Amino acid sequence: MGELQVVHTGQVAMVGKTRKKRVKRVGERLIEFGLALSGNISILILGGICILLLYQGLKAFEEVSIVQFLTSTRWNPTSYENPGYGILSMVASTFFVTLGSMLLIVPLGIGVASYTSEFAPKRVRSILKPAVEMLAAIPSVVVGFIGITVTGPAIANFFGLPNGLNALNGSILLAVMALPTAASLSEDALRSVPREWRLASLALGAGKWETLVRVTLPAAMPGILAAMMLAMGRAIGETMTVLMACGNAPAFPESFLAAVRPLTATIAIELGEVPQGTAHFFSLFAVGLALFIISFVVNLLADKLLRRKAA
Amino acid sequence: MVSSNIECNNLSLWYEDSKALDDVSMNIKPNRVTALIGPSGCGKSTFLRCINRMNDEIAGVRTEGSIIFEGEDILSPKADVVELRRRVGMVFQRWNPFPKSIFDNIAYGPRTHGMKDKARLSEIVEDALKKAALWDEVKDRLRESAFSLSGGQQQRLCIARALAVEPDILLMDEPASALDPISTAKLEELITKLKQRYTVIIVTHNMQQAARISDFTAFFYMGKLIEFDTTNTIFTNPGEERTEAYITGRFG
Amino acid sequence: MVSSNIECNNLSLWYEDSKALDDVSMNIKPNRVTALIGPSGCGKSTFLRCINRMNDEIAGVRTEGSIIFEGEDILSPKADVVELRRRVGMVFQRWNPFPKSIFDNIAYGPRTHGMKDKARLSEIVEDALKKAALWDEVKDRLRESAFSLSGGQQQRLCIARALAVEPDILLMDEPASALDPISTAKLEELITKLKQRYTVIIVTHNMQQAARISDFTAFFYMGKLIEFDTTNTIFTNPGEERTEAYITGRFG
Amino acid sequence: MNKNAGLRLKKQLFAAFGAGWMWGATLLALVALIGILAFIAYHGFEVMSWDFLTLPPRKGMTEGGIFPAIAGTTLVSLITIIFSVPLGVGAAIHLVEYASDNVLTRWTRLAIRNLSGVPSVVYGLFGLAIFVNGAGLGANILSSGLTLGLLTLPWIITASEEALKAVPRGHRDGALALGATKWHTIRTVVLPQAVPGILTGAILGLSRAAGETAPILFTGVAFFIPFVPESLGDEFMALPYHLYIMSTQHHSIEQVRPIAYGTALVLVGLVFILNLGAFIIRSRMSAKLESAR
Amino acid sequence: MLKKHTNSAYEAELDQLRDKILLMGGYVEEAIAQAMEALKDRDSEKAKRVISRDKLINTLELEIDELCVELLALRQPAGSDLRLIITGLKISTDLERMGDLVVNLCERVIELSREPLLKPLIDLPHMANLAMGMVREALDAYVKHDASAAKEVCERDDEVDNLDSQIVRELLTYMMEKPGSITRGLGLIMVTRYLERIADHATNISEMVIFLVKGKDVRHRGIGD
Amino acid sequence: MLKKHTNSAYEAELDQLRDKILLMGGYVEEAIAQAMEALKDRDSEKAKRVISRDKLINTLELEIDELCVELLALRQPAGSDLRLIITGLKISTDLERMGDLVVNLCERVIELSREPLLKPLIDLPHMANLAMGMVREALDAYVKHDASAAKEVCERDDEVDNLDSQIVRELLTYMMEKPGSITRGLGLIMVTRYLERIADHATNISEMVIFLVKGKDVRHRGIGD
Repeated sequence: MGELQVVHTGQVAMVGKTRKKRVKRVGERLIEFGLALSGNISILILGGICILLLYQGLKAFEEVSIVQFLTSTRWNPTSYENPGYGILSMVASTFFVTLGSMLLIVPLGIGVASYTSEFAPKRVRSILKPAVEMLAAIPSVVVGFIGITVTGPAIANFFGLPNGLNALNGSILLAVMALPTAASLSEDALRSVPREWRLASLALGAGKWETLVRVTLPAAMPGILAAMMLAMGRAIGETMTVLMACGNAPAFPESFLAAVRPLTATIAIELGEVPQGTAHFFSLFAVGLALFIISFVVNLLADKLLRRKAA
Repeated sequence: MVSSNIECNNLSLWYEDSKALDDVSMNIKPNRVTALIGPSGCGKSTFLRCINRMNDEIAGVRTEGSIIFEGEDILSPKADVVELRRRVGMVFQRWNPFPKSIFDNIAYGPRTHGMKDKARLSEIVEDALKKAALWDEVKDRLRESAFSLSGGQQQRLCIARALAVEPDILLMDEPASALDPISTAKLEELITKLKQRYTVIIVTHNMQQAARISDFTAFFYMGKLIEFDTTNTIFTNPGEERTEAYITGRFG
Repeated sequence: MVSSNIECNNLSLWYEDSKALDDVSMNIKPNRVTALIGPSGCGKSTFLRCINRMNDEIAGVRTEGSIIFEGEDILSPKADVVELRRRVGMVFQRWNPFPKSIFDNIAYGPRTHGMKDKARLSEIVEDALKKAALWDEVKDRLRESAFSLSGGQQQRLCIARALAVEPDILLMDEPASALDPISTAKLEELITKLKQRYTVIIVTHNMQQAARISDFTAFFYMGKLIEFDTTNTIFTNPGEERTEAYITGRFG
Repeated sequence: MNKNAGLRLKKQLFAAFGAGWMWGATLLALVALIGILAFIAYHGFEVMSWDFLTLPPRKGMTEGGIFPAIAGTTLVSLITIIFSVPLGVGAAIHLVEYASDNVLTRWTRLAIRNLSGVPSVVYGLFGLAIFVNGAGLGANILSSGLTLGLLTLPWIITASEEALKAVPRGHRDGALALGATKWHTIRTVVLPQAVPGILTGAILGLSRAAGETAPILFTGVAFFIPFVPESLGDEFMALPYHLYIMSTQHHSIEQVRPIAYGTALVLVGLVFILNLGAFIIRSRMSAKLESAR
Repeated sequence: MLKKHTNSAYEAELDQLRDKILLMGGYVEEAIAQAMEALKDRDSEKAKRVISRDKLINTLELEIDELCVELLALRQPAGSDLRLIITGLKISTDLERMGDLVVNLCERVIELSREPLLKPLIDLPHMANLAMGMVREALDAYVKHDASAAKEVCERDDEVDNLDSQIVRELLTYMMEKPGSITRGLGLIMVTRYLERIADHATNISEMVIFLVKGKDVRHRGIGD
Repeated sequence: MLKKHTNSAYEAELDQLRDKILLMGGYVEEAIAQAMEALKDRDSEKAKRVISRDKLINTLELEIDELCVELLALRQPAGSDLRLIITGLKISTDLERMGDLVVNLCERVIELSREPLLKPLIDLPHMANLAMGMVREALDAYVKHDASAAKEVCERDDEVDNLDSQIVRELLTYMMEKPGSITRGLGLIMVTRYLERIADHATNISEMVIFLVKGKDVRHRGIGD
């Protein structure tokens, strides 16, 4: 009898709760809908950026030939008689500066990552990791400022130049800016290599260094490559540093000691001053579009690499 | 065909300030399977890792006493750790093949020790896989990733990898604890076959497993070696009350 | 004091296109421990997760057949999953206490189901901890984090948490596979005691464990229920050759 | 034996070389960090004073303080966070907890990853076209804040996603198996554990937004405004832009250099404090996770 | 003495095994006593009752064996528990055989009860008492894990053997003197032999108890090594 | 027939168990045959040899028991393996008792060999052959897991029992007629009884074999239910 009663009251409670429960369920549906909406906003933004850059940028090609835009090295939109809209010099500058910085970032990044992840004692690591991240947090405008006040004059001194604002300066500063990204993500990649692999290698009689080179680094390689790609993306998209520290000369880069002006700097410096609706205005959007495409490709590649690692 | 005992004399070990092994002396017979059993934290894994000095990789570890193998104290600072680890292979709880091909996994050890001759490497790989009873299952796919194998196969691959450097001793740290009964049975069968050529020392949580595969069993408790005898004696007629209580399931 | 059978009729289940359960029919007795055994991937865990509809959380799962409990088909879309899960508790392989205090862990379930009365909650917590044989060990530290407990204690805490919502049935998915022999023995003793009040269904890889704690044993193989009988029969005189081969260790 | 010795020597040489390389790299990175911080601190402290922090610039910005820039940066960052955090966290919850693996979610994830790599100056272009011109908001705090909000959104989503994913699946299963609904589970079990991670992400996003220059160049930042903005529709001064002006655009750069140093120090200090906060939250969280193992 | 098992059901099953074996032993003792009374009183009814009660002993044998099989299959016993169970399996056989011997004895008693007793029974009851004592003490030793008590039981078997040959010799003399007493004499010889064999079984049990306690098999001493 | 064990050492140990039991059975058969020859030829030397060979049987019993304990302790046997081992434990006891009975028989043979035979032996050798056949077939059934063969052995026990009572009746008549033949008659009765008991043990073994194959205990049928 007692058992029956228990079951019975249980059922009564169930019925009594039902309406309240239903209200609760509707509330949950609403919340879920809201979450889904915010989830899809990022697609809207990416699509928006895409469409907008295309729309505004393509307007430029009503007046400027796309071939000239891509192949000419002459960028002189303000010239009244013969405006030049070629971005090749700037594209080359961007890659030149980026390449320079990558030459520094790759070995340094892997070195720092290897040390922090494999060799540093726990206490040292707990200081190193945030320190490297702090380096990443220094605003780009401050790094640019350092370029003007410290590294620029130093380069000028060393090479005997009138001023040190050139591609080399930009490369060094970009390396400072993007190194933390490269090091930190590479370290994540190294640390995600299972400890068991290291133990297995050590147990087979390999040394620590040998284990790093033959097991840990190869296993982490996709992640490290992705880290380098992302660091490169960051270097390509960096604006203020190159704007302030590269000398700002819209010419085809001839050497690391020449002043250059990458794509980002061009937009930053000119967009504020051009009248809206002109060919110059739209062509800056076209430059933005080019930049967007480049960074898109780089990110996609990094993404592919990370995917392959996951598989 | 090993012929030397592993003689462990008054071994004590500290992690920082806590004593993990307390005056352990035992004499491990060659070409036999010796099982180390005991509750969590009893020191059995720590003891195992002394034998190939894997404890060196942990900071703050200090040892006293000696482990004599072929006349040398392997715990002495003068001992050649690289050579020691070549002679003392190890297999871990969680199978850990490298993210390389089956072939490269097995060739890793010999290459580490300077082997470059390709034909010889192929022989070594084949031999190791045969000893680990895996050759028939993988001979047509040596270039495939080791991860394409099942869990039990990966564990046997790890054994083959350890065998490829021609060790005398094989240490196993709960090699079957993550395997299902079928893979476990195959692994156990392999282990009992391996003792023809190697001295096997295995840590296991599973008392029944120790009973099935080992010739000698050592019971550890709170860092001390309570009893060490033939497996048959330990499981039918142990000498110590604590051993009896443990193997019969009297945990208080 | 449960009084209803769990009747499973012609249950089949697909993950996407692969059939994981094939026409399983069994009748699980109340107030008994039923063990589900079989090799990896045989469907035993999948079957277990049907009973509290945890398979709902996996995309692409489709079922056929029915599971009748107290006259209702719990697989029907009309079934109230929340109420079902209140009545069918579950304990997982890896203990999973919430990062809350011991008290809040146990109170989580009752609070979820609308219990707010503090005095009543205290009673429920105490009662659940006593049922899970954990009260004496934790009564003075209910406000401490659940993570301060040992593995075995955390697992018993998870059982207490499940008991706090007053379920009729307890599902356990390899609850002892990550525990050492001593914690395992304590957990097994607890499980055999729990059957006085609950119907317990347990998945285990460890055949010996199934033998020790269960009243009935179901042997699954390749998604099919091969044999279901009293544990004594399954282990001394099984009716099917495949069962015999499995329990005696003949894995081909 | 001889060959063995040779092999060992070779290995030791390689190991020594490798150690040198790793040490060198790490040392270089540390020198860069400490060098920059020390340099700015050294020069910045020379102009640091209460007046510098609380007064507007005077005499063509060659004297006075930087208060309007501090206020502007603070306000803009606030808008940024108010806009991006709810949206980002919501998106992360949707992606981690609800979204099934279909084409739409795959595209969403791809979009987020790519958005986080889009150069900041392109966000500036987008903000200019959408908020300033398209929506007719004009160049002001609101437009800048929203633009920076878009910029930080993918960062916040990614950080929140990671924080949510770090919550063990067992905790969700545990709650669901007790009869909790999905949202109840998220609210009572998942989010409490993810909050520190989400907070860290938000703070780091804030610090990034505060330091960004390019996106606000065209969306509302002004060269010089001697007062604190009174509404969201006002133009504003910002610390990073002020530093940029002071170091490259001012008519007498050498004369205002001390002010530039001061501005840099304030900016770096602000970023440093935010990062420190994030670091503290995170280390507490990892200590808690450690004890859960 | 060892602690209790963590698994209380296991502990209870082992207790049950001990109890059943003691109970079975009790039945056997009782049967011997009753059979000897029946012999003394030439009470064939009583002897028949003893025979019919043998099925209790048989049932207990089955139950004990079943329990042992279950324990071996489900509990993976080791150490002294394992020896307890194996000893239980062996002891149940011995006790059952004792039961059968008592049945045989009773059959002789029924035959003998038709005629007067050949001679007053003095040595036979003494022998029966000895045998009963051996059974009781062997089982006590089993339950108490007492090897030295078991050893004592073994030693007392010689006494029984001596009594046996003495009685048989005596009876043979009787039979040769009086051919008419051959059947009865033969009957009594059989009874003696049954008692002697019961004592043998008690000795077997004691040897198993020594194995149980010491883990060493003491049967057939002197031949093993 | 089932597949082989994944664990080959286990498989080998079970084979060893079967072999040892067969060997022990062989020894017992041989001992019976030799003892009967000794009886027929009144060859006390042969009888002594049989007695001295009993220690082989005793040693085998110990070995078999030890092997069974080891298997139970180390292999956690289940199902038919478990029943095989338990059956082995029980069978070894039966075989050892048979060996002891043969020893007793030989002791009688030595006594009997001092005097001429009471009468020509016809039924006794027949009975011995029957008993030997039962032992052989029971063990065959054990090794082959053949329950129906085992059942046949059980049924043949009646035949032996009938022979036994017939021979005893005959001998009794003899003894009553010639008091001088009492000792020899008694000796022969004992021999008959020993053979009868050997057949009983063979029946026990067969019952265990049925348990081994079917998993059901057929001992004391009719009382269980």
